[in-house]
Amino acid sequence: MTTAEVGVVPDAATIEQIARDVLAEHPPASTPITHLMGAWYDAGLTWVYFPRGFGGLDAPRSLQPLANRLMREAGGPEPRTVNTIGYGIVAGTIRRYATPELASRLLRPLATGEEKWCQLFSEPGAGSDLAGLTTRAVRDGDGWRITGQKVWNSLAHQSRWAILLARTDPDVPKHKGLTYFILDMQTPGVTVRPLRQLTGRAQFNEVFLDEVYLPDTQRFGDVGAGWIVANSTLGDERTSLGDRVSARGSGAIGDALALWAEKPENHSPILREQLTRLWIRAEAHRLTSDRARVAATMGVQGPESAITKLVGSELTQQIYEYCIELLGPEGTLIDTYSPEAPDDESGPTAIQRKYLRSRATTIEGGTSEILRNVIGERVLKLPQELRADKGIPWRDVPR
Amino acid sequence: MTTAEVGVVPDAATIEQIARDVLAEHPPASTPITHLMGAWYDAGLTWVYFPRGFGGLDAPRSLQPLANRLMREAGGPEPRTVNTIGYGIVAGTIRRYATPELASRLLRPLATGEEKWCQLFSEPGAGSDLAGLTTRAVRDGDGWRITGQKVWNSLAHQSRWAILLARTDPDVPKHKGLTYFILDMQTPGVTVRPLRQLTGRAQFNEVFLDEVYLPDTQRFGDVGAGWIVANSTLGDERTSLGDRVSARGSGAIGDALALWAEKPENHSPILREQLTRLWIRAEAHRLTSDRARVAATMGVQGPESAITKLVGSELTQQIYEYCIELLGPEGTLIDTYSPEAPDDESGPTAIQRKYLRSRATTIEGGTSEILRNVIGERVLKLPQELRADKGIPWRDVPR
Amino acid sequence: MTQEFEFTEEMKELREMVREFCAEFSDEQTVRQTMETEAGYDAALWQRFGSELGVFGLAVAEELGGAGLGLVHHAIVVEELGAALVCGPVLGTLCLAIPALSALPEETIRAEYLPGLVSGETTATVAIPQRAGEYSPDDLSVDAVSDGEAFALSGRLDYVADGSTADVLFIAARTPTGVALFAVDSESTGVERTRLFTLDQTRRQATIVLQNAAARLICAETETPDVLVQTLATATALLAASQVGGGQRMLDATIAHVSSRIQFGQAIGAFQAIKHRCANMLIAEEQARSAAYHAAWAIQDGTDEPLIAASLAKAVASESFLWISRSAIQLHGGMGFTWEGAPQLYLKRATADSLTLGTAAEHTERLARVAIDEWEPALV
Amino acid sequence: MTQEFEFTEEMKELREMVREFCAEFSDEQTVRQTMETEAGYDAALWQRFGSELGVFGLAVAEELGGAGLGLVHHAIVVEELGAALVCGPVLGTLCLAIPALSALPEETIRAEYLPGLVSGETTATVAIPQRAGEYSPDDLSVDAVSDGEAFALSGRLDYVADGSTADVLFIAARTPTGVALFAVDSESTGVERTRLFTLDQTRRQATIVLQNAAARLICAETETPDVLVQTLATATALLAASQVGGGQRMLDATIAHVSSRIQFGQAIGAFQAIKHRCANMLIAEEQARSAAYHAAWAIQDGTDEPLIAASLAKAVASESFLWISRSAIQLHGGMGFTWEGAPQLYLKRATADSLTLGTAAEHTERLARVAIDEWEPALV
Repeated sequence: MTTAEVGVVPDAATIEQIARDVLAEHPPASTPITHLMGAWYDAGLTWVYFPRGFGGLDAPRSLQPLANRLMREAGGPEPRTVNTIGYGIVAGTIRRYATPELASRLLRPLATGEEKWCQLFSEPGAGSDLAGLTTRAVRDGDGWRITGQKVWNSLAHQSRWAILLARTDPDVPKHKGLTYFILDMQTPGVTVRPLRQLTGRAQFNEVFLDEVYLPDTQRFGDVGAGWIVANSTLGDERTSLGDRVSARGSGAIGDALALWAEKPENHSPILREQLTRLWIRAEAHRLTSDRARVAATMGVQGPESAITKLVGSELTQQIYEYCIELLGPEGTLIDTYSPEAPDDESGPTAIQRKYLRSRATTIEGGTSEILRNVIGERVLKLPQELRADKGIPWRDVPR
Repeated sequence: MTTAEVGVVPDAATIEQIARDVLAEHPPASTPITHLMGAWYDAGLTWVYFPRGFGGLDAPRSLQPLANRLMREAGGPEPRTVNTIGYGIVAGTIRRYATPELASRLLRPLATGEEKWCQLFSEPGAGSDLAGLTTRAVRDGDGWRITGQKVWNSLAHQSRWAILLARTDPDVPKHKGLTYFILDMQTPGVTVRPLRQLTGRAQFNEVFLDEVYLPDTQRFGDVGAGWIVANSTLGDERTSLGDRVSARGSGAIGDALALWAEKPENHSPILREQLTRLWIRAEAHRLTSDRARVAATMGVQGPESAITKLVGSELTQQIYEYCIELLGPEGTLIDTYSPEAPDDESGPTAIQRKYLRSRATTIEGGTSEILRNVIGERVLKLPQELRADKGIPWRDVPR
Repeated sequence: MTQEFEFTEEMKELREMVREFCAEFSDEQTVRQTMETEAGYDAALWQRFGSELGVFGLAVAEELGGAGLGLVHHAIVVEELGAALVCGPVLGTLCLAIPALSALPEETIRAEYLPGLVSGETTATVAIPQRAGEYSPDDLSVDAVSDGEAFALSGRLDYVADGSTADVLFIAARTPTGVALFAVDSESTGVERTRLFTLDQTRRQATIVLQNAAARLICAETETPDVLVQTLATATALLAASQVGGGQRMLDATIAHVSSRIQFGQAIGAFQAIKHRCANMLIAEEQARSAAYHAAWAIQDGTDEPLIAASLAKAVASESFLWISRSAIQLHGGMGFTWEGAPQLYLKRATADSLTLGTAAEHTERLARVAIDEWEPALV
Repeated sequence: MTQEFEFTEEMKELREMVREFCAEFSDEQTVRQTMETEAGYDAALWQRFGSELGVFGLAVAEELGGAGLGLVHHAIVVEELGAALVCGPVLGTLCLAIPALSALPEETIRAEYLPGLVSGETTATVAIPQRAGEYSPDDLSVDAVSDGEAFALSGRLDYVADGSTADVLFIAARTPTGVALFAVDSESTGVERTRLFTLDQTRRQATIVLQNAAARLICAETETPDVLVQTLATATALLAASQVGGGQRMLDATIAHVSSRIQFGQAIGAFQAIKHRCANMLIAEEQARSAAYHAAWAIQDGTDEPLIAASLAKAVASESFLWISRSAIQLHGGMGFTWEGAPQLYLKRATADSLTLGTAAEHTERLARVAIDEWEPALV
């Protein structure tokens, strides 16, 4: 089996050779996924830019898409699907903030999907204003006692681990009193309740934390530095999106085009024009995402990447709004609202289901309103608006 | 000649009879307009709801449209056109704030158009934030010395009189330090300069005030009460709009429909749909204005009247944007940008001219941004946003 | 009669009365329970609306159990039922059947069916061949056969509003000489009704298959097309009023939410992004209200072309209600996306309404034909 | 060659160089003075761009006086000239004539005209029969007559870009066997040029009437349609790049204004209504930039259908530039409505650009045909 020489930065050819070896030895079609991903991890292909022994090869980050592509081409999974939050958000933070011992304990089962991860950040009273969160962490010997309520926690019911933001100091301004922890979801005092959405499904959860104990070794970063750690986490989430360019006519606009082709009896000049306008916007968005991707590979973080989520989410909504109108009376039907039904968007009323689900895209992961603020203030450098909570101890902020 | 019996509130029949008498004696076709409007004033028909001797008959306000209609039907002028700002904004303020002597000096030449009026409110540094204006009025014996610069003063070069807002006390919060005056534009120290707009024309002016003296008798309302007086003035402006219902297909959308009919060679399904959508919006807006008018006659000031300006101005812009697209290459031409050319929107490139002029509609008389704030805070009663200048002496507000 | 947009005190009291009744007997919790039942509505409550409150016959002549007040009054009732998402045959009985029966030429037929519908004791629906909200005899899917005495209908009807619970089905069918309107008892043999699972659980539909179902002729071929065209225009205007009601409710709920939801140390309604969107919601609602009531007044008093007024109402009200309910979800944030939140119920209603009796795009196309293609400049 | 969207350091330096040259020699005051002159541009400055700066031939082969770098480089130049509203035959010479000549089959013809255009010593324009931005031989309005040796053209051409100042007119005309392309000296007898008064004073047009004007055949009937189609696609893509330049300039100016304009005690850019509109302006600009440069790269490297890429670029860039320049006026407030303010110059340019080589609606219709009507689901 090929290995990368220690001390030499692996190049594309090396990565490719290692990957082909792993895939040959563990044919994706016949290998259990945890074995496959374990071998992949052990070979350093999960995150080629991570250190050796931690799922990486100290290779340039730009070679990761190559590894992912080889896995896909061999019929293996898109790595993110194995452990969405683990790959998308947590792994980078573990690398940066965990001790080597803890990192080696956590990363392999994260990579194989054996230990899934969830995120305990948002709260009922802290949505857009995440830094205003109320969940308290109080010192208790060598550890902490956590009490509070979290919400919008996808996969919490399936997860072994969570990343958690809690308030350790209410007497300083809100951003400064937060600390970042990881939480074993099997700890006593953790209660997970499914949260039913307008789709009828319960894709998310509420998580109640009642005097939950965790050791101080599960703290990431300094006490009071939680906001900084969380932002590095969220930064990973954003940059991890840009690996692939979608093809013309794929994604939501592909659904609309397919529906248009399926329903010639519903065609009208107005609907044809609307579809064309959506197609134009989808193309402009696709090209802008591609431009952001190229800029990122050249080391330039342009404004393009900051607007991708905003534009994409609003466009997706509008495309499914269009699809519903194109469906006509058929759009008034749904197969079921049962919470027990599979949480996907397939079935005879898949379009209606996607339409309903799309309402969340402009809320989750930062509302469109917040994103426009971010673009205005961080990209365009416009002056900040007045804030009632600026510089005030969290304790004194109206809530 | 019919007269209204003193002490009896005139009814519609009385108004009609008086009006017919005046019009019979002063046939609009052959009577100089100042004579006609003078007789109309003397008969109490200019503002039937004003006191007798001041152009009115102590009649209900709801009878004014009747008088205006009779004048129109006889071929006389729409009263507002005689002295736009005088009728639309000033007359009601004179009635409320001037002494009887001053009112009788001012109202008749205002009504006949012999003395035109203009408004000196806005300043280069005080547009949306009108109450932040800088023009100072300083006590000088029995009067005041005014120094400052005003802008967006339509008709200033033709006006004998102006209404004027100036700051008399910089040491209190901005709204509280303003005082309302009337100014004889022939006073030394007043300089009027035309301000060229993007249309090439100079419909507005800048007015420079250099130590201009005015007697204290030309103050309206208390010192420091200027904002309240100005708001009653602006209130008049708003309610004076609602006398007439426009017909379906009139106004800007009428221009678009006419252009559509004139240019069959430029028709396309997309342009046809866009025109229909604009037509639908114009209809909904027309009906909403009509509903507001009916509500107003029934004594209900609904939200309908507050949104008329906002919706109308944005729609007008979009209609002329559409017209330009419908014109095609012809839309790239203009007859002239000469400032000497007549200030109207006629001529071979009238549509282009209206298109350019329409850019001001969402700025003048309150920007769309300000109007949405007004609707949000005053109609929907949403909480006020934080303001940097709230409760702070004007002198200390950043500028 | 009132002039257009002259909402009298008595109309306001009517609105208040219906609203309070809904608040008491059909609050959100009741709606949620009712919409999960098999029938999808509470027949007893429906009857109380008709008999106790007495608001189903305001546009019906007094001698037929109504109040003879006109369509605007009826629209106010439908608007308030829409605002409260009252489960029941609003569309089938109030928007379609009562206007259709009122338009029938034969007094005896009217007298037979209307009193029961007005009192709420019976419910009905009307199946009109239509496409894009327009009467379309080409889309007729039911045939009537006569043995010289009785008629029997056969065919299939899709998306019939309230079709699985209506007592009487009024069905347009093809006869040898044209299109006529028939009444069919929904319980009779040859009538097979299948409840559909609807996106909006508060407004039900069914597929109905007829196989030689006994039918009674209630309107002859000569008059039926006019009756159906008129019924569609009236139902479209009424549906627009219902959309106006839903939009107002979501606007109110959103204002309440953003005024109390605190983030960054202040109520989020203080932020311009939220405030201006709320202003735009109000504007959309006001445009819809004007268009919907213009249609009601125009049909009532004959002051405008009914088809233009109805299409205008539906085009504007559909877009407004959809946009307002989508905005309500957005401005409620995560909570707006939950099953427990009220906005989802209205989004689903708005979606279903927008697809019923012609979409906004379809009515826009229709207006393009009647208002743009045929527009003649006035001679001024 | 670069992969799509790979903007190299050398491209950035080119952009900076052109921008600085424009800032120094074609600042707003210069533009305002020049646009009021009879010719509408400064021939000496134009020549400096061509010869001193040497940026007119970046897409022209080296042996013809160019740099052979490809269309993306040329688009960067056109973008910057658009950003500065440089007066001169950008459309006629840079967008139309140089691409048209570069596409000609005959080397000797190319060699005769291109060096002069590239150096800026001569200017030209191309009159292509088009409708809605598409090559349209049905709209041909010029006939070519041959006496067996020389050709003479007669006909009328409307809205010819830079038509009153171009030295050479390249004109498509009908011959007995098809459509061919001719060169006409603009000073020759039989050529009557009338300057039009343009909404955008920085971009001139003329009406040209030809009466037996002596013409030289430069492209035969067999090749001319292809050349014209390709020229139109390239010119459309380049015009989109120019729109991107104008939009960026107005975005920058607006950001500067709202960051310094104080009302209510703070810079107005702090208010969400202003801030979010600026964010939307940025988004619009970024979409336009992506679409315009995709077109330049696609035409340069053959990676996408040129007509689709060009129409997409023009549809997006037209709407973006119009919306951005209108927003700039709005956010500049009253000052944005003055003659002295910069935004009006860009509004007029945006308006003129949007109506040139096909409007957004026209390109949308074209995309409906090629991208929607002919769309086939991919087999995945």
